Amino acid sequence: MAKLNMVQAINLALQEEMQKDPAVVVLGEDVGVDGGVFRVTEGLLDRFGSERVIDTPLAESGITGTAIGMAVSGLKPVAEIQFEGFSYMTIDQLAAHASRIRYRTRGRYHCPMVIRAPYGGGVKALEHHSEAVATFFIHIPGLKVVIPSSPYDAKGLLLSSIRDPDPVFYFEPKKLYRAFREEVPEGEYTVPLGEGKKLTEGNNVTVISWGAMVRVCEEALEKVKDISVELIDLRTLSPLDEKIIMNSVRKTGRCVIVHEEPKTLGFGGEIIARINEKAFLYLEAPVKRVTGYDIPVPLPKLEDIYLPDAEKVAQAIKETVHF
Amino acid sequence: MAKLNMVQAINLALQEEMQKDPAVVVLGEDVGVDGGVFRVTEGLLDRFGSERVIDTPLAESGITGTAIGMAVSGLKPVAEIQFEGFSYMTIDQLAAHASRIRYRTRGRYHCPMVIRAPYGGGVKALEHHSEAVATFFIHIPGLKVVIPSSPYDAKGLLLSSIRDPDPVFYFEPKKLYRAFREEVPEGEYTVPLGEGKKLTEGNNVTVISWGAMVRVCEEALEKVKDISVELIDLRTLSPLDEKIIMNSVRKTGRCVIVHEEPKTLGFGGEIIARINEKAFLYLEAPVKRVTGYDIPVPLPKLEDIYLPDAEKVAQAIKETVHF
Amino acid sequence: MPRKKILDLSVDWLSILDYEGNADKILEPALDNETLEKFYRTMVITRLFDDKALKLQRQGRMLTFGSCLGQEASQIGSAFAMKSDDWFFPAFREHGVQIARGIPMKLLYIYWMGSEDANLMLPHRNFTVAIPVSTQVLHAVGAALAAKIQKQNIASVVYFGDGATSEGDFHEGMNFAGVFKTPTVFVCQNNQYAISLPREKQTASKTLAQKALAYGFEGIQVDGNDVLAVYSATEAALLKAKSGGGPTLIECFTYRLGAHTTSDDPTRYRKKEEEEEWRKKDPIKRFRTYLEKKGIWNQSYEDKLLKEASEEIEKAVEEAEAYSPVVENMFKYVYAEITPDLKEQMDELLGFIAKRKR
Amino acid sequence: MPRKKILDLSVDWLSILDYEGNADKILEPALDNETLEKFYRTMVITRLFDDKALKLQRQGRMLTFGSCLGQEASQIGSAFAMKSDDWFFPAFREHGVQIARGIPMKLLYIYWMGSEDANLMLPHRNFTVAIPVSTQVLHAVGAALAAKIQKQNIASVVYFGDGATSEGDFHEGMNFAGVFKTPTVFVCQNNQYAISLPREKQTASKTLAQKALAYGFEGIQVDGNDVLAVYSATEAALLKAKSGGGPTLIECFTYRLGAHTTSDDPTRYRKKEEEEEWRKKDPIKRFRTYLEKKGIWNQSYEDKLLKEASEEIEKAVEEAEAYSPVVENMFKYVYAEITPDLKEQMDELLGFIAKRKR
Ligand SMILES: Cc1ncc(C[n+]2csc(CCOP(=O)(O)OP(=O)(O)O)c2C)c(N)n1
Ligand SMILES: Cc1ncc(C[n+]2csc(CCOP(=O)(O)OP(=O)(O)O)c2C)c(N)n1
Ligand SMILES: [Mg+2]
Ligand SMILES: [Mg+2]
Repeated sequence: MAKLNMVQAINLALQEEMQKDPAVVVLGEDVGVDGGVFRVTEGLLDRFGSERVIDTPLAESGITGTAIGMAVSGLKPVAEIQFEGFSYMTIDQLAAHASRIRYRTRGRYHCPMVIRAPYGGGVKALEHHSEAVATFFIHIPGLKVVIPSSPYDAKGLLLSSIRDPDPVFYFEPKKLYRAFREEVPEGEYTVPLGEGKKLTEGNNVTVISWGAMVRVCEEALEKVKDISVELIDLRTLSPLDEKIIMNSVRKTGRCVIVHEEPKTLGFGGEIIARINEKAFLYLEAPVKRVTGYDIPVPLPKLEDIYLPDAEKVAQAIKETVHF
Repeated sequence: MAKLNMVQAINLALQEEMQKDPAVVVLGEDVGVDGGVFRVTEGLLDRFGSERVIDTPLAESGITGTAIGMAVSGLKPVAEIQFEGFSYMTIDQLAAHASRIRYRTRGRYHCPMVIRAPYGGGVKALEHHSEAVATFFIHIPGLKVVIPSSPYDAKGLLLSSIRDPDPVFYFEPKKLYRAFREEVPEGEYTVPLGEGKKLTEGNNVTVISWGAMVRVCEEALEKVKDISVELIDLRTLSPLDEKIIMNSVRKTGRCVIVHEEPKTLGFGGEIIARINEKAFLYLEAPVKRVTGYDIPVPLPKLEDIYLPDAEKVAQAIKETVHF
Repeated sequence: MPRKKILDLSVDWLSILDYEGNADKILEPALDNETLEKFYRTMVITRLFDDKALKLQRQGRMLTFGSCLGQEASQIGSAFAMKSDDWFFPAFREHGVQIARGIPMKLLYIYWMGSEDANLMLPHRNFTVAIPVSTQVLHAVGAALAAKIQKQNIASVVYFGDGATSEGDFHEGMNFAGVFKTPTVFVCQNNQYAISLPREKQTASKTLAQKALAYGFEGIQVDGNDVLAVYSATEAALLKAKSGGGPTLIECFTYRLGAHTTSDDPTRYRKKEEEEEWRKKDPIKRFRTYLEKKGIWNQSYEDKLLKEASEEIEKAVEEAEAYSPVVENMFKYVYAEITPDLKEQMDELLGFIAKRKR
Repeated sequence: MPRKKILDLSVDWLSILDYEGNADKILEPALDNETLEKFYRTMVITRLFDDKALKLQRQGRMLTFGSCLGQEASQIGSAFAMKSDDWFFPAFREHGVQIARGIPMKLLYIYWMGSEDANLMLPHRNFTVAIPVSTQVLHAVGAALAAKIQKQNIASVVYFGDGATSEGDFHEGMNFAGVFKTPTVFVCQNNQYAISLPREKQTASKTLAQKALAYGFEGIQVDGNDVLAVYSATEAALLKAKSGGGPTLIECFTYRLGAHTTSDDPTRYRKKEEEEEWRKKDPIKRFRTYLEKKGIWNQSYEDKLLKEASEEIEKAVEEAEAYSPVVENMFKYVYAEITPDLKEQMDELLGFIAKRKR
C-alpha cells in the first residue's frame, strides 16, 4: 500500500477502473497527451489508447452533451471540465438532459456518466479558477454531487461515481490535490455515495463541512481543544446523508456549517433548513454558517481573507457553544 | 386608469420606458414581428422600429452576451429568453460576466441590462416550459432577481429593473400572465427592488412566497380563516428584504414558506437559514416549506399534483400553528 | 507569397423528382415497388396523425403540438434510409420519422397528451424528443462516437431545424463530428422559419448546407419536398458514415405549411401567398404523381389506405386517452434507487392524494 | 433540376513581407517611418514586458501568466489598425495589444499580480481580459451592434485563439455579427495550439478563416508573423466595417513560441524541432530586417530602445508591487449601492481583520 496524494489517488482509480471495465472512457480538454493540466489523467493515454482517452476540442457543453450520447450508448464516460469556473456551460446539458434520461424514459435508458472538475479556491489561481459552484449542481434533480476531502475517499468515491448508474458531478478540491498523502490501497474498495463520515466524535457542537474546508475545520479544532466537536465530512452533497447530520445535531444541539461556496443559497442554508425541520426541538443555539461571501471570488491578493479559515471557524464554534 | 392583466402591464412598462429613454432596446427570439410568443412585446416593433426591437437568431447565450456588450456601450438592453427552461444557457454569460463588470472594473463600467423570461408551471405546457429556476440566478453575486405577482407590481418592478444600473433577471410567472386584471396606472411609478410587501397583517403565522405561489397562498388563506396570517410577497429575491421577514417572524414566531422551485436549495431553505440566524429565539415552531419536489417538473398530466396548492399550503399553516 | 486564393469550397443541390412525376434517370434510386409504396403510405399516415393531433389539441385533449405538415418528404425519405440499428435523435417535430421508425402512435399521443410514461424509446434506438433546440445534436455525436469506439457498424441520424443551426450546441456538435469523423448524419429540415423568424434572418449564409464547410466535411442542399432526393442523399451519407468517411450535413429545403405550433399564428409574420406557393409543392401530391405513373397508386388504393390509416389512428387515440399516468413514476425514476429524500417526498404526496380521495 | 453546384466559396491568404526584409510592392501599406518605428518599438516593449512577467512569476511575484512570445506581429499589427475610439475586447494573452492601446503597464502587472483594482479599462474602450475562452466574442458583437444603433462610426475588434473557435459562444457571436452586419473584426490568433491540443485536432476544417463562410461573411488567412500583412488586413476589415460592409474574420497564422502559461510544459506535447522551425520565423527579427533596409533601424537605435524600455518596465513593476489592494472594494462594487447583506458581510470581515491586527 502506498502513500498517495489526491491527484495520484484519482489517477489510480481511473487506471484501475479503465483496466477493469472496457466501457469506461475518459474525455476532455488536454486529458490525453498532456495528462490533464493537473496531471490527473497522466499515463492513461499511453495505457489505454486514443479511443478511450480522448482529447476533445475546447467546448464544455460539447463535452457534456457528447458524454451523454456515449452514456446512453452503453459507455461510461468520465469527462473532465478543466476548471469549475467553466462548468456553467455544462448546466444546460446536465439539467435538461443527463439528469432526466432515466426519468423521461421511465428507466428504459439511463445516463451513467461522471463529470470531474477541479474545485474551489486557495491556490492563488486566475479568475474563474477558484470558484465553488456546487449549488448549481446540487439543485438539479437526478444529478449526484460528490466532493472528497482526502486521497482515500477520492479514490473510493470516484469508483462509486463511475459505477453509479446515474450522472455524477465529481468535484476535486484543488487545494488538496497535493496537500497531503495518505495510505490509499490498490485495488478494490469503494466509498459509497450518499454517506457522510464522522471525523471526530464530540458532544458540544456538530461541525459540518466538505471538500477543502474539512481540512480548515480540522485546523480550527486545534484552536478549540476545550470544546468537544463532532466533525462531519459530508463527502456527497447530493443525495444528502441527512441521518448523520440529524443524529449528531440531536446529540449536540448545536451546529456550525463551513463552506467556501457563497453564503446565499450555499448548501449550508439547505442544511440549516433540514435541521430546522427535523431537529428543531433539539437546537440550543442558532446554527452558524462560515462561508464565502456573496461576491465574485476575488483575485489572489484578497483570496485568503475571502475564504473561511481556521480562525473564523474557531470563532463560530465558540460563539455557537457559548450562545 | 385601466384594468390590465400582467402581459398588458409589462407591455405598458416597455412602451413607456422605451418612449422615455432612447437607450432602452428590446431583443430576443420572436420579440419583434411576432410580438413575443406571449405577446408581451406586442406593438413595440411598429412603434420603435427594428433598431430598437431586435429579432435575434435562436441562441440564448448569444442573446445574453450580446446584451452585455450593448450594456457596457451605454444602451439598456431588455432581453427576452423565450422560456425559463432555456435560461440555463444564459448562466455562463451572467455569472462569468454580466454580474462582474462593475466588480471587475471597480465601478468604471457597469452592466445595466434586464433579462426577462416567463416563469414556472401551471399552464399545462411542454417539457422545459414549466420550470422554476430562480436558485441558479439568486446564487450569482452581482445579479438581481425579481418575480412579480400582480400586474401593478409587474409594471413597477420592471421599470425599476430597467433603470437599475446593474443586471436584473426579471421572471414573469406565466400562470399569472392573464389570470386577473387590476388597476395599473399609466405613466410614472415604480416599485423599488429589494422590498417585499405585506399582503395581509396577522399574528399567528408568517407566510412567505413570491410569483404565482402568492396567489395560491391567498387561496389557502380562505381555508384557514380562523388563523391570523401575515402574508408576505417578497417580489425581489435578490437582494432579499430580510427586514420584512424578520419583523414579521419576530412577531408571529411561526413561518411557512411556499415556492414552486424544487425543495433542495430552493430559496426557502436560505430564508429558513436567515430566520435561524436572526430570529432564532422568537421561533415557536419549525419553519415549514411547501415546495416543488426534487424531481424534474412532470409533464402536465401530473403537474397539478406536483405544484403546491391551496390545500397543501393550508395544511402546512395549520401544522405550523398547532405545532 | 502575396495575396492568393488558397481554398475553393462548394455546395451542391440535389433534386430527383419533378412535379410531373418524372424522376431523373441517372439519379433515381433503385427502389422496388413495395418500398415506394411504404414511403407513400407512411407519408399519408403521418399527415393523418398530425391532423388528428391538431384536432385533439383544439378540443383540449392534447398539449401544444407542432405539426410537420409539408415536411413529410424530408422526414420519410431520410427515415427509411436508416437501418433499425442506427440511432435516431429527433427534435420535436419529427412525427413522420417516429412513425417510420415504428414507434407506436399510441405512445406518441400519450407523450403529447402530457405523460413521460410513453417515452420508452421503442422499438430500438429511438431517442426521446428534445424540446431545447439543438441540444440533441451533441447526443447524436456522442452516440456515433460510442459506436465507433465499440466497433459497431452503425450511424446516428439527428434532426433539427433551420433555427437550430444558430445554437452553440449545433456548432460544438458539428465540430466534434468533424474532428472525430463520427458516423453522424445531420438532417437539417430548413422549413424557412423558426417560429416567426424567416431563414434569411436566422443566418447570413446563403445556404445552411455550407455550414458543414466550417467543420471540414460535406454539406449538401436537397430538395426537401422530394422524397427520392432526400432518401438518396441520406442513404449516401449513411453509407459514407459507416465506411469511415465521417459526417455529412444534409439541408432539406422545405416549408412548414402549418403554424409553428398550436399556440402560433403565422399570419402575424408571413403572407398567405407564400404559403399558397408552397402548398402547390405538396410533397405527397408530388410523389403520388410519380407512383401513379409507375402504376403503384390509384384512387381505390388511396381510399383503402385512408380508411385503414384513419382506423389505426382512431384506435391509437382511444388507447392513449385510456391511459392514466402513474404518480409514483415521478419519484421512482429520478435515480436508479429512490433516495431517502425522495421517498419522504413521495410518501407525503401520496398521503395528500389519499386524503383528498377520502 | 438534378445534382448541380450552387455555391462557390473561397479563402485567401495574405503575406506582404518576406524574411529578407522585402515587402510586396503592390501590397505594402503606405506607412511613414514614425509609424513603422512605433510598430517596432511596441513589439520590442511587448517582448520585454512579457519576459519580465515570466521572470516575476518564477520568483513567486506574479500569478500564472501566459506569454505572447512569437505573436507580437499579430498583436501589434492589428492593434495599430484600430482607432482609439474603437472597442477592443481581448482574451488573456493580448499583452501586446493592451500596450499598443495605451493601457499603463503598471496596471497590467497589478492585474496579473492578483488584483482587480487595476481593471480600469484605461484609457478608453479597452475591455478587461476574458478568462473563459470565447465569451468575449459576444461582447464585441454587442458593442458593435450598439455602435450601429447609436450611429457611432466605430468598430469593435475582438481577439481569441484557435481553440476558441470551438466554443458555442464563438459561433453564436459570429452568426449574430453576420445577421446584423455589425462592424466587428474577429482577430483569431491561430498560434497552432490550445494548451496541448494542436490545431488539426481542434477542428477538421483546413483553415480557421473559412469558418466565416458559415456566417455569410469573409474570412482571410494572414501571415501572422508579418506585421505589415496583419496591419493591412485589419485596416481593410475596419474600413469595411465602418462603411457598412459588415464583419470580417482574420486568421493570423502564427505560433506560440513559449509555454501556454507558466503552469504548462510544452515538451509534453510538441517537438523542440517544431519550436525551432518557428523560432526562425521570429516576427520581430523579420520586421527588423525590413526596417534596417529602410534605414530606420540600426544597432544603436536598438540599444537605446532596449535601455529605455527596460527602465520603463522596471518602473512599472516597482509601482505595481507597491500597490496593495483595498479590502472594501470586494464589497463596494458588487452593486451600485451596497446591499444590507453585503454591508453586514463586509463589516464582519473588517471586524475579523481588525481583531487579527490586534
Ligand atoms: C433552446 C431553446 N430556445 C428556444 C426554444 C423555443 N422554440 C421552440 S421551437 C423554436 C424554433 C425552432 O426553429 P427551427 O429550429 O427552425 O425548427 P422548426 O420549429 O422550424 O421545426 C423555438 C425558438 C426552445 N425550444 N429551445
Ligand atoms: C471556457 C474555458 N474552457 C477552458 C479554459 C482553460 N483554458 C485556458 S486557455 C485554453 C486554451 C485556449 O486556446 P486558444 O483559444 O488557442 O488560445 P491560446 O491559449 O492559444 O492563446 C484553455 C483550454 C478556459 N479558460 N475557458
Ligand atoms: Mg424551422
Ligand atoms: Mg491557440
